[in-house]
Amino acid sequence: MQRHPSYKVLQPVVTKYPRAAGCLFQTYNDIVYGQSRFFRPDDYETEALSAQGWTDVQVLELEGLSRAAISGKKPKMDATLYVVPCSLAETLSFGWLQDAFTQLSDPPEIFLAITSDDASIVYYKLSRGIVKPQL
Amino acid sequence: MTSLLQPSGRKRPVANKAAGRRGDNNRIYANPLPLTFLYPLPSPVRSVLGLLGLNLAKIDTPQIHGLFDHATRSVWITDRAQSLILWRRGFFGKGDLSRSEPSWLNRQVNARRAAAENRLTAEELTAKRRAERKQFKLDRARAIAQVAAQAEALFESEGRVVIPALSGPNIPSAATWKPTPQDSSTLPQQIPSEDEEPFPDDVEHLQLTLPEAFFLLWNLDCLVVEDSDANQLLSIQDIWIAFQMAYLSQPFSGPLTLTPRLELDNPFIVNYLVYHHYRSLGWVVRGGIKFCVDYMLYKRGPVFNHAEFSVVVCPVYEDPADEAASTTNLHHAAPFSWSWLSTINRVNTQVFKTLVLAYVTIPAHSRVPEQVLHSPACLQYYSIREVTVRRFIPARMRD
Amino acid sequence: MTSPRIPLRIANQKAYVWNVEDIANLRSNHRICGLFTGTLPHLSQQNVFLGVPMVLLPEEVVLLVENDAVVLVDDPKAHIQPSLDQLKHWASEDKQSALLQITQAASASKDAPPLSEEAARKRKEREAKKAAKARQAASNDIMAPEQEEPPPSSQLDGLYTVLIPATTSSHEWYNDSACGYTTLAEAKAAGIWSYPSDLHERAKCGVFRGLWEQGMYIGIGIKFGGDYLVYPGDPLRYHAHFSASVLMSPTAQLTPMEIVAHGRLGTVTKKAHLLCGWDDAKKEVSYLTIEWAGFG
Amino acid sequence: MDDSLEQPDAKPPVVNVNTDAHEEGGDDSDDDGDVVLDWTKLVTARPVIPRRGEKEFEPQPGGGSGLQVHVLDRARNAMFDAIRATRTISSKVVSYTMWHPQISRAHVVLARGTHYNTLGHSVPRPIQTDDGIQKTQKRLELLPEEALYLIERGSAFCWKETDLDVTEVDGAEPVLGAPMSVHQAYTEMIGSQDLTLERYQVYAYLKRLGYVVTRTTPPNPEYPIPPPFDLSPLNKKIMPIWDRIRAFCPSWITRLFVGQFDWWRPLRLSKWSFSGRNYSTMFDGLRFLRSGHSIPLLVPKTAPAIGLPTRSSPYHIFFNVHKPATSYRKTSPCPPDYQIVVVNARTTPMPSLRELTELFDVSPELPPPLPRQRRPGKATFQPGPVAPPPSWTKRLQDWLRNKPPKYVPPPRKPHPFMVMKSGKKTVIVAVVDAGNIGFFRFGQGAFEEMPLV
Repeated sequence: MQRHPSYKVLQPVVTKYPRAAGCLFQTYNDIVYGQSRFFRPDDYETEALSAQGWTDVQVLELEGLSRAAISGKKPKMDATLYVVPCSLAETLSFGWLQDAFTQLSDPPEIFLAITSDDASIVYYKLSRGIVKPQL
Repeated sequence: MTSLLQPSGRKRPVANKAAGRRGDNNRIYANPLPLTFLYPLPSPVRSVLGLLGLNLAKIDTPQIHGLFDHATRSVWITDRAQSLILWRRGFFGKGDLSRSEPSWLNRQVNARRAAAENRLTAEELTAKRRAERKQFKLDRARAIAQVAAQAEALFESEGRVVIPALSGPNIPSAATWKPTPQDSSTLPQQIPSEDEEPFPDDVEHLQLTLPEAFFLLWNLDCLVVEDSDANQLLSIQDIWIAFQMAYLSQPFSGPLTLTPRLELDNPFIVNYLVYHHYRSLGWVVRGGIKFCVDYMLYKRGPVFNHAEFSVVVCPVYEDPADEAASTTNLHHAAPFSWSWLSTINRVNTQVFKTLVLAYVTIPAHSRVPEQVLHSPACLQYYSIREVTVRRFIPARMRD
Repeated sequence: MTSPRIPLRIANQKAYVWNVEDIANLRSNHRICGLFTGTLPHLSQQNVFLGVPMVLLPEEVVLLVENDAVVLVDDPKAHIQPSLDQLKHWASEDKQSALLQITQAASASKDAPPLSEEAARKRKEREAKKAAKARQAASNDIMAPEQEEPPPSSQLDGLYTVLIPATTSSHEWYNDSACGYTTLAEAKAAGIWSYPSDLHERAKCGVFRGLWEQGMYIGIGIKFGGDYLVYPGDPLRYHAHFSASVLMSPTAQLTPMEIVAHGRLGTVTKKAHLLCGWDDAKKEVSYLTIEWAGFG
Repeated sequence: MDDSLEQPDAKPPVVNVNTDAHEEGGDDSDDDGDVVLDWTKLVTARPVIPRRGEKEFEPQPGGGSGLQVHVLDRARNAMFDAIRATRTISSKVVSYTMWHPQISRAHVVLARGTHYNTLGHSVPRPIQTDDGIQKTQKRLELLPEEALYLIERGSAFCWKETDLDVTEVDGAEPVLGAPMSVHQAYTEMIGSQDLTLERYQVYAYLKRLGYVVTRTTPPNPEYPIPPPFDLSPLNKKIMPIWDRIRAFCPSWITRLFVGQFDWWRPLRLSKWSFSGRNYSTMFDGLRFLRSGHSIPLLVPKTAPAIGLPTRSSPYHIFFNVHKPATSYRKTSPCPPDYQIVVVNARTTPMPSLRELTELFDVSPELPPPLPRQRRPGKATFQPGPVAPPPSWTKRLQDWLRNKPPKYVPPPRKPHPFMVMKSGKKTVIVAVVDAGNIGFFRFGQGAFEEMPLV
């Protein structure tokens, strides 16, 4: 991990929260390299050039959850998305999820990135309150 | 439904083309394990020797170099050729930026070429299809609302009761809906040509889970592992301990010489037993997070068939007192609620997979001391058995 | 205006409703659907449509009691033995009704065109065969055939309809005036109703109420990966929008795999999943809606 | 390339019905609670059960538009009308039973109809004849679930035993006690003789489908039960000669030849071994972990620690179930087609491994499932008139004309995946959540007996 280009960006939080290092690293790479192409973390002014590129990617510390979240924007969308990484092996709680909202100053929704040791990652959207599905 | 929303220009592969691909796959993925056999003698001599019960094949063992990454609890293969060996011979590992085989770099190259030619890449096609699907849903919702409003008006004016349906001739279905012609703005923007943008380095690696890595290095001896912190190769004894330590409930951050207390219910051991069990029976075993289970079992591998079984690892403590005293974070140790069993069973039957509960017994502490954990010989105290789960539908079982 | 309380018949810690008007009242005025569990008498070969009794979920009972909408009746106690006079009264009414049916049928058949000889013979044969078959069936495999006991032959000659009453509340010998309870504490003290008895059950009641107060209809969700199915209107006309699961406290464990499973099943069944977190100290529910992100 | 079904919005392919592999995939539509129940279709004598897809998404704000409210009222009224239907039965076919609460049995006073082919059993009971002499007489008695089921479906009228002198009461039929309503039968019969509401709900569910349902454990000595299962393994494998020799030799001798198992190098790929140079033997060499249900589940030697609850398991087989078509003989029943455990989903989690093992231990091993019947049009067997065997001369003629003998297809073997899915033994659990019934079957897996390589 230390030899990976993302390490430079993540080092402060990864060393502060070693237990969450794996899921954060995996999620960050997925957003920066997997979800978008031609986009390098050290090159923020480069606009997203493809259909899925995220812009304004930032790492936000969530002290209460002993980890960091990642925020960014999907192309052609003004809303900032918040991604909270966790590992499949962890055990969470309802309060934990609510804390994630609180610590991110209550966005209407957050995306929980769940990582597994085989480098798989899935994203589920959590919204506060009762939000009915679309027809 | 998705296939109907595909752009019409993209035709489904012709049958013999598919057969050709199968043939290629049979060749590319011919070996179920990274080891191969070299036959020094011509085949007629071999068959004569074979009759005598002799087989002089030489085993060719690849030497693959892996890096143990503590944070992600995995072993990374960064060399492309070595990654390919592991992927093609038994489907070991996964590209960390890909859905299966490491293909990130290829996708980058394709994307550029596509951009230069103003074509869409596979990912962009997916994105486009998703966007179309969204549009379809909006159109359908609008049509349903319209039909409902008409029915409402009829009821108010004439007292006629027409139940507005969620489908019908006036409501687009996946089969009838057509996307409106795309304007160019939704196409990807022009991408700078290659000389403006430096060609990306390959940042992807093949990631092996610790059970996968241990299976390869312990049984097949085809993998050496370097510790990414210490920058040195690990002995198999060190690896056995280090892989357990990666899952200890209390993180241990001392030097390897100070071995911490090991635990009989270590998740690495429990998962390894299940992984090894199904691998030894010839199944290709891969992670199952997308199907909310621990493992998927493929008959030959993901390029050949869909997975047949979904496996949930269920640890069982021989002694309930050990379970009560345990600090290990093992999921699924207690019997599930019916609602949970029903959920995962339903998710899996929906995609035609049969749910398997793989029970791993954890030896009682009173019977087996922790010292045995210092060698894989401890595995003989554990056992594995499976229980299959299916719904029973009495209305269909009458005759 | 307070409407009269609907009686819920409690037996073996389960709440039943037998009266169709009560069922209609609960559904239309209280958004309580219960679950039909009885065999429909003339459609007794299928499980899709069922009828009375309606069994209520314990959460529904608790909500209704707390809303002062129902009274919990100790049903075994309310069933008392009839007096001889009551029995005689009932029997004579029963007999009158049978006699009336027979005379009506007789006059009707007089008006009807007489059966041809052939048809009458065939009918007789058919009936004889049927009777023989039934006799055989009844005595089949029984060492001592029932015939040895003098069969209580019908005192009335002729065909009439026997009514098997659905509910007892119309009988004179049903008296629930002294065994009805209007609070959970009273019912618990009487030993007929103990739900909710622990934190988990309290959480379920709290969440049920929370969802109900949002104007929803609530059904059982075990087959959709949760505790409840949550409907925006009467389930007769509307699909459920959510499956919902109850977390009994803010610290109750929740594995990431559960979020994957709920999210995935929701996508497949076109519902969102609601995580309903109960805070027993504050007696409050909070909700989180899970859906697949659409990427990844 | 990967499993294309892994995205949550993936649409599973249309299943080819001819494959053996998928027998229940996806289709849960029959009883899942969110299906449309259109009671308005019930008014006809033969109701058409409508399929899903006729509901609306949501009501308009304020509880629904005029049309929505109208349609809802119509649907509700149809439902209320349907459940208002009374239980009436002709005096010529009604049965009469008498409920004796002290013994939790209903005595069949007058049996009519074919129900008693499969319901009730004969018990000797003391009776007092008119001359005041005590003697025993056999009579037909029903268990609470049987009695309740007959009352509920409108086939039997039930009296409740009373201490009143009812001989003088004059009714349409001889009055034997207090008349019971369905309501009273639910209240009194459930809770007696181990009958819970959940068990009754499962009983009635299966009965409505035509199954014969009896108790597994006889509630009284006269209750007829099927002969015990043969619990021996089905195919005792003939051990290969090598294994027999090995089994005969003490382990130290084999070790001398085969060598001690080296746990640091489990797969011995040494230069000098002459056999084992192919994948098949290599995989074989990897199968050294202990697996399968034949390995005993160890119980800790020490007593369970204080404070740990020792709960008695709710997992006991309760019902024996025979398929409707079985020629069932009540006095000497044949072994059941299925055995069912009934649990309350709200209070009981799924069975633990120990509970499953105990259930498997009392269940018979099942033969591998039959291969699926091919769809009509391909190989349907027509039970038409059977041709007489060809005559000797005919056969000679055929031979002279060089006709090939008639091709007899080999019996179809079940797909190995089918065998793995069903397992060797099966336990069926009916799970009841407040009346919502789901059935799960747990198969005793034996993957270790069917390696792919």
